[in-house]
Amino acid sequence: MKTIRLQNDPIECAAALAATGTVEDGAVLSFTGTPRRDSAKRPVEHLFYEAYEGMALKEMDKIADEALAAWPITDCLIIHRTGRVDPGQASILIVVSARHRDEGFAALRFIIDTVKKTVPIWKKEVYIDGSEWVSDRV
Amino acid sequence: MKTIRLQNDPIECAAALAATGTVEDGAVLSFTGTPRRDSAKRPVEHLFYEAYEGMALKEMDKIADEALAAWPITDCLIIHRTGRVDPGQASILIVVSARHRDEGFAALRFIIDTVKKTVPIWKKEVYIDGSEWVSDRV
Amino acid sequence: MKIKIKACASVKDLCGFSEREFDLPERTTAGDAVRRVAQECGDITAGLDSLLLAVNEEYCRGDRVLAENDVLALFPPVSGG
Amino acid sequence: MKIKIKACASVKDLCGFSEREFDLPERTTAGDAVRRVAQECGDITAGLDSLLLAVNEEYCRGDRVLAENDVLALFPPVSGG
Repeated sequence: MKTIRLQNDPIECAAALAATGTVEDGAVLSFTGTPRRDSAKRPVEHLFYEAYEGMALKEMDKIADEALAAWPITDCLIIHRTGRVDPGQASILIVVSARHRDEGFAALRFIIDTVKKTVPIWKKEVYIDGSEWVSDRV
Repeated sequence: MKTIRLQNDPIECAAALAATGTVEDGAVLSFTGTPRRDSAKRPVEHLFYEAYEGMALKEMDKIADEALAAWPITDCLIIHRTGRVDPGQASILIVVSARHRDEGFAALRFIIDTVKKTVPIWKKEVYIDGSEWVSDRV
Repeated sequence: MKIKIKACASVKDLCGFSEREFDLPERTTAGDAVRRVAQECGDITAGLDSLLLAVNEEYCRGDRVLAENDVLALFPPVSGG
Repeated sequence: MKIKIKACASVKDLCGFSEREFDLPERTTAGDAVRRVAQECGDITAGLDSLLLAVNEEYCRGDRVLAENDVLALFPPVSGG
């Protein structure tokens, strides 16, 4: 099973977590990414996420398929926000369900690392007096 | 911050997850352990967890302190059930909140591995026609 | 041939468009198309360690030969998560 | 001297008690106490790869010398999580 979603609305982490995994599983692991308020040189008022939506969904789907093929995990959920995200809100939620925790840890790590490398989504930091794309800072 | 709890009641994973972490953090990771229905030779009807409560709380507290000292994590929650736990219900929930995911992954892994080694809690599998302590199977 | 070029995030800001149709010669490569956009819009890689390319929603390299109606996307290194 | 011995999980089943007071000679070790329990209750390590010991809620080894009013806990390898 897999669930892949891009959404403008806040992520209901609780509901998503509760819906992932089965009575056959031993371990459910989750990763919630939240933008940091002070990651830039000046205070971040909020974040804005732009996605190349069709391709982002395809890439997320590929990552889930790779994880499901590489480890005996039974369930995999990846939800990414688009649009405005306030500090403290989740920008991404990943949940994997596995019979054993080794597999769950490895799959979860693979998924978040790969999302950050290949999924065409960009983060813009919005300040009181301007904004800056995060990937511009090389 | 840390939260350490032993409880007979079902773990409210959603509420616990929502309560962990701050707007300053970048990554919240959770591990939910659920007893497997078919881990033994015969179908498990339910699990029963016995804790040496005072010592178990002390050991859980030590593990949280060690994790907070070893990695720059800001929040750590460990809740373990006692008494009857049905397959599919969480027997343990661990949540860590960290500025960076490397630290979060390392701390979460350390906590679950150490809990399984040192915290005096024992699992009994209850079948339709009997029961068996899991640690007896050497 | 008609090629649709899509620009994302900071590259969109530099290009001044998010999607535009270009009429390009047959056997144009993705790299040729980038140079054509740069001619019209100025340096679209300013401040980037690399420009990423995708054709029809799949990553590709600059030597990828384009075909009629392809959608070529130009974007900076991703920063989601 | 009075020592409280606590038995947990499968060891409790083998001992037939979960908590009992024993009157033991001064300078008795945790290991001596285990042997005393075994004399009264039979083999309390049956089926175990190891018996774990704790005094006053801290893990200890068999050579730990007990003191009046100590609580000695005997239990199998843990299996929580």
